[in-house]
Amino acid sequence: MTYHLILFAVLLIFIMASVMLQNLLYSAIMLALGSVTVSLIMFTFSAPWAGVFELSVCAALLPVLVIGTIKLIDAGGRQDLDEGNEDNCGSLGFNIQPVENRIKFRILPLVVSLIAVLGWIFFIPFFEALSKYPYMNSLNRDLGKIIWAGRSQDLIAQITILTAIAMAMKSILHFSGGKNKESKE
Amino acid sequence: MNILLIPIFLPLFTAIFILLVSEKTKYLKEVAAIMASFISFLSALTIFLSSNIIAYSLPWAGYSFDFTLKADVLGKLALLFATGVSFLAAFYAAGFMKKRTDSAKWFFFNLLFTGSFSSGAVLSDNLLTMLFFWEGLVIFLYTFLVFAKGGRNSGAIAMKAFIINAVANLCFLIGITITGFIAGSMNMTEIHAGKLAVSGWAFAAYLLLLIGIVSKIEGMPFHTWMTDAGADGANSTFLAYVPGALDKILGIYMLVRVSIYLYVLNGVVQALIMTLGVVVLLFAAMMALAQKNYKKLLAYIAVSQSGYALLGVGTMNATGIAGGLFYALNNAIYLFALFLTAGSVESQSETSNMAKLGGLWKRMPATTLVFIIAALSISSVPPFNGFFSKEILQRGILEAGYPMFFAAVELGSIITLIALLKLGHSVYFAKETETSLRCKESGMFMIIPMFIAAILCLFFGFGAKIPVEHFLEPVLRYLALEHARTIAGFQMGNLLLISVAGIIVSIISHVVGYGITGKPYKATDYLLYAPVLSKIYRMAEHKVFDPYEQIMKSSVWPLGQFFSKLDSLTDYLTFTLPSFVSNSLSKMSQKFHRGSYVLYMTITIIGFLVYMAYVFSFGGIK
Amino acid sequence: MMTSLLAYLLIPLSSAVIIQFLKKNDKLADIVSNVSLFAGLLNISYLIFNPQNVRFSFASIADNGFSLIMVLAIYLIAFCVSLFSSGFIPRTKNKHNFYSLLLTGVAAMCGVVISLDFFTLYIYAEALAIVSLAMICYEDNERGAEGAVKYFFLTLPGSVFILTGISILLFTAGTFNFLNLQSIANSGPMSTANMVAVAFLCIGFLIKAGIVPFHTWLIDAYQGAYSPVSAFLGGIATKVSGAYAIIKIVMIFKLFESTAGRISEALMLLGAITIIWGAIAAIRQKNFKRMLAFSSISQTGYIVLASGLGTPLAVLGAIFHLFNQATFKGTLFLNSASIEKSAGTTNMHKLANLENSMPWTTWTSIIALLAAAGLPPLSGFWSKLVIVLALWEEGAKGYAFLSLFFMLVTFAHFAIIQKKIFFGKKAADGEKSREMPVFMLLPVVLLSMIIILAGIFFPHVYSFLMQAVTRNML
Amino acid sequence: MITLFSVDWYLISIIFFIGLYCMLVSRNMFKQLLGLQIMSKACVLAIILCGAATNNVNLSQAIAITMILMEVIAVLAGLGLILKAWKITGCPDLVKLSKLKG
Repeated sequence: MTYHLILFAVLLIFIMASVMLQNLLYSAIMLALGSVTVSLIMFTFSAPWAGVFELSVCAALLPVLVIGTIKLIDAGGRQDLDEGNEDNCGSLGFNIQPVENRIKFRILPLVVSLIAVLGWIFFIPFFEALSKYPYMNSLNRDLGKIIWAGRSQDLIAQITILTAIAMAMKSILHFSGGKNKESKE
Repeated sequence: MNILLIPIFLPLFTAIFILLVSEKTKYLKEVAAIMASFISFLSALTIFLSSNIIAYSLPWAGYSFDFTLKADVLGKLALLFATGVSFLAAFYAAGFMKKRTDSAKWFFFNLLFTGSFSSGAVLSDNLLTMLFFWEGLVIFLYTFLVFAKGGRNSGAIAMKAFIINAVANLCFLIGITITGFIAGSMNMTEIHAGKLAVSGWAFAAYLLLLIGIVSKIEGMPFHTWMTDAGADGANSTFLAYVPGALDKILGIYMLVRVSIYLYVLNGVVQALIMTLGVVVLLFAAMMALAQKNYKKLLAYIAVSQSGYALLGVGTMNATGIAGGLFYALNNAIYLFALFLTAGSVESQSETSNMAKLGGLWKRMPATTLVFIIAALSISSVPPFNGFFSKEILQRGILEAGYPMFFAAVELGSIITLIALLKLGHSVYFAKETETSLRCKESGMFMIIPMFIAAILCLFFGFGAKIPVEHFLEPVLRYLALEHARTIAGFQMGNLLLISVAGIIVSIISHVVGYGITGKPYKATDYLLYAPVLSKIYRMAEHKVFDPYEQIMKSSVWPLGQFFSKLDSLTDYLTFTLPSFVSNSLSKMSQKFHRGSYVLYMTITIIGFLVYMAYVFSFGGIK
Repeated sequence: MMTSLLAYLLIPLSSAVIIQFLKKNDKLADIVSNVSLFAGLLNISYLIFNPQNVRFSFASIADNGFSLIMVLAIYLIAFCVSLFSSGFIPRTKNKHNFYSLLLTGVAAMCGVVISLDFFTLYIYAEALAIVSLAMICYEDNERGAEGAVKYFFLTLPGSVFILTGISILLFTAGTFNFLNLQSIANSGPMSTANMVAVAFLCIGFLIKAGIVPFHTWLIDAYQGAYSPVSAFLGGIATKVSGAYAIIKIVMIFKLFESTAGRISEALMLLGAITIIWGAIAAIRQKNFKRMLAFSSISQTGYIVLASGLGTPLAVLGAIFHLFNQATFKGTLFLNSASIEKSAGTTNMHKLANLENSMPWTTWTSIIALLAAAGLPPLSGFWSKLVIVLALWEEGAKGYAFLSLFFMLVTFAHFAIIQKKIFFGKKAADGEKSREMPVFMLLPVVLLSMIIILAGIFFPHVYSFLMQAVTRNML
Repeated sequence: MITLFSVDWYLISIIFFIGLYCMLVSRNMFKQLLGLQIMSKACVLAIILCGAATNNVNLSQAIAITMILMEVIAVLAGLGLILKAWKITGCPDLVKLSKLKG
């Protein structure tokens, strides 16, 4: 119970940090930590497979891709700076995001507390009603059977979407540096 | 393949074909149009000559919405004349459009479509099918006027014509709906089996139908767009074809169809129709006196001619209806001829202002000859066809027992003759002007249709044996209107003397007017300044075209004010306000879609929140 | 998932993968893509319109007709786009990528329309979104990139909302299967939690359908997209990922009858707002494609309005309007592409009098515009008539009058376009324009023929759709 | 007494709104992707929570795995798009992309 809530609190902190931080690199890392927390929460929900998947993909693969892109763009940013066609983009370090007023991010805790208060007023009754919902007890088969038998149509769908992303990447990035993205996929 | 489909679908497909041809092709469009209209004329002729009634039915979607065609005697007659006029118009246009700036392709497209739709309107036996063709004609009237780029403000006139006819056709539509509802069937033959008596709802329906028909024959007060077009210098072939000939045929056909085939009229309606006819006749003829423009004068005379036909059908006896129908047929011939002469004069001299023209008879003798024949017959001079139609009509009126209307008809023909004497004298016989020096005879394509029309004028005259016996008698027999004595041929009697007296009167008046002013195109001015008429003409000189509204203004001033206010209000509500509102709103939307991503995302998320609030706030979550 | 229709998904998918290996040979890529799509088109047309089906008024049709007619529309538009772009795309812009994207998109759309499960439907919709994203920025220029970025980021919240709805459905119903959900909805008045789930699903698919106020991505995406892609998107893609799902939701949950009346009211309100906004904003546009985009969201408003009403007749009208809109918007966008190619611009102030130089393009566009404006007896008239009748029957007279009135405003669009582009006095760019080669005219002529035929044979179409709707909603 | 279940739902909804807020205020494409990931994490958590609450956790795991896969794919597409936009405008700034208007 408490462990559970602590995990949620940590997750909230990580996510707020990742939104508030100005440096994209740090915010990506914060998000990775957040997804580690998510996977821990999944373990507490006794959903190990989803947790492992989350840990391996969202906490490992995505930050690598994001950081790789950031670095790529940052290098390109330098070149663009040398060519001199660059106005409101910062140029040095990992600080390539456009200048925008930081207030909107600094007031995030305020906004979150506001959402929290409003949510406590408006959502909690609904969630209470939901918790008393007479759900139908389903036979809880094991994961493999469900994936192969129950959700077999999703497998075709996943094949389709993987083909889609491959084609999309291939046609979006037909310039140098696109290839490694595709191989990662 | 039924022969009835040829006059409807052949011109239609030819028109679509012509659209796909480029504008630059030399003779392809002309040949295609002439061939299509000629073939449909031939098929109409065969339909006319075949003794039995041809019918064709295509059950389409049920709900009594069948595509039913039926060529009874009346329909055959109207179809024959409509297709014939289309053929002549196409033939004439082949020569006429060479000199025009506006697109010949579009002209032939509209001409063929109008031809096919009019054939459909006269052939269709189902009220809804007929309504479809009837409404379609308005669209092509509009496109005709829009694409005839002759006039300065052809667009405005086209919009005016479209609105006037659309309102009238709306009344027509409602009338047909009520008729079908009362009769419990949309099929005219079934309705004819049990004719409707004009009373209660049927009376309203009949009045609405009458409004539609009167607007179709450009009777008052729906004529203004036509006279505007005449003054504006619209395409003369169009004026000759649609308002001059075709609309008269269709309108009178529909008037007879409705008043005698579907309904049984009573005295009230009869008096109403005849009064309307007389008002149209006299007023338009008097307006024609004041005109100094060739085509506008002809336009007013065309309006006045439609009054005769109304009178004739209004008499409700065999002779009068024969006269009215005969008038309709003659209209189609001599108005057509007159407008064609106007066209050929205009195409030579690039003007239709009488003051600028003169002495054309030695430059263009053929046109002059055709004009003389047509003018004499339209102003009912024996022995041309107009005289016989007028005589038959007058006999019918006397049978019906309205001597006052008889006098009105006589007066109308006198005024018409005065106006045409002025026109012919000033254009063809006065001394030459520098404009007329550069004129020469028009080409074969334009001469031949004019001559055909003129020959028909003579052919229908001289006792009018052929047309009455072959065209009108069958119709009367079909409509079960028995008549005692023969109605064709010369009858030496008071009527002949009266009309001769009328002719003499009008010649005297012309000579007097010419003597007073010395200028032939001012020959009627002394009438315009006569104590009685001068008021009306002064009103007509004001810039507002609608004589109806003028009379309202001068006689009942506040009412006229109210009507003009109402007119401007409707103008504001129909044109100015919507365009203003839509423009301002779309300006606002342009300001909104300024491409800013942040704004878009904000709008999206706010929209999401509002949607959720809307769904769940009011009595959603308990 | 309807396994009987699975072939329509797998064949284009496999040919998309095959085409990737034909990058040396563009002609072969043309042939593979066109042939596979055309074969599918013939197949599905025979499946629907074979004689005894027509004779028995479609009572003996295979499985539910809604998916069949959607597959027909998908293959129709996709075949037209692919045939058009085989002549449109120059050899330099590696065509095989375009074809494989197109075929993958066809596969994803077929997945959307044949899936019997909300989660599967969502996955296919995501696949379709990614394919369309890649197709929008197929041309390497700024407007393409902008359109793609706006499309991607502005539709993302939609997919997240759909996920939320799905997760609530998992709780309340324990399943996403349409049949089970339908039985639950039939069993009694819908519980609040189900309503929340349905509301989330609806808002997600509304965002994907580009309904006001979520339409902002749609305009820029259509305008910025590579020209044949606009036809693909505007013709079928957004309809399938958005409007189709909304109609499906309405069919399953019977929003009009259940206690969730609020959602149907919200749908009708949004549909009406969309009709008004799109029709009015289209009036003053300078760019042909942008104007078409606005008028197409205004047409989608009719679909959403009718599906919000949710009676069988209204749903019938919505489905038929979906199909019609696929045909006439496909025609118009393809014609805008050919105008852009031949006249060099889609700015309406620079174009005039194209009907001399490109008559076929002009007349197909005129037919499509008249159908969009609802001129009898073209197909658009019937669908709008059915929608208006359904609204009138249910007593929503205000909405009915509004729909009728904005049909007139659509006529105003028609008047503006024909005056500024096809007729009117000659302009510089209209001069140098030439008619397209025949196999680029073939698709638009085919589509216009279908518009006319669907209008003339409306009774047959009506009986078919009636079968489909009754089979789906009972 | 408020159940743990509804508290979890409550926290998840707060996470969801944080992601929405991030997508709302930022004009940086990376931040947009960040918001997307946060929101989809909230959805994954909600799925798992529903599964756990309805004793149906394996189905919810199957769904969650697919959702994670699709999140990855969406992020990949977003990154490719960012690269494209950066190649054209030189900066992952959304405000720079406002040429289509009117």
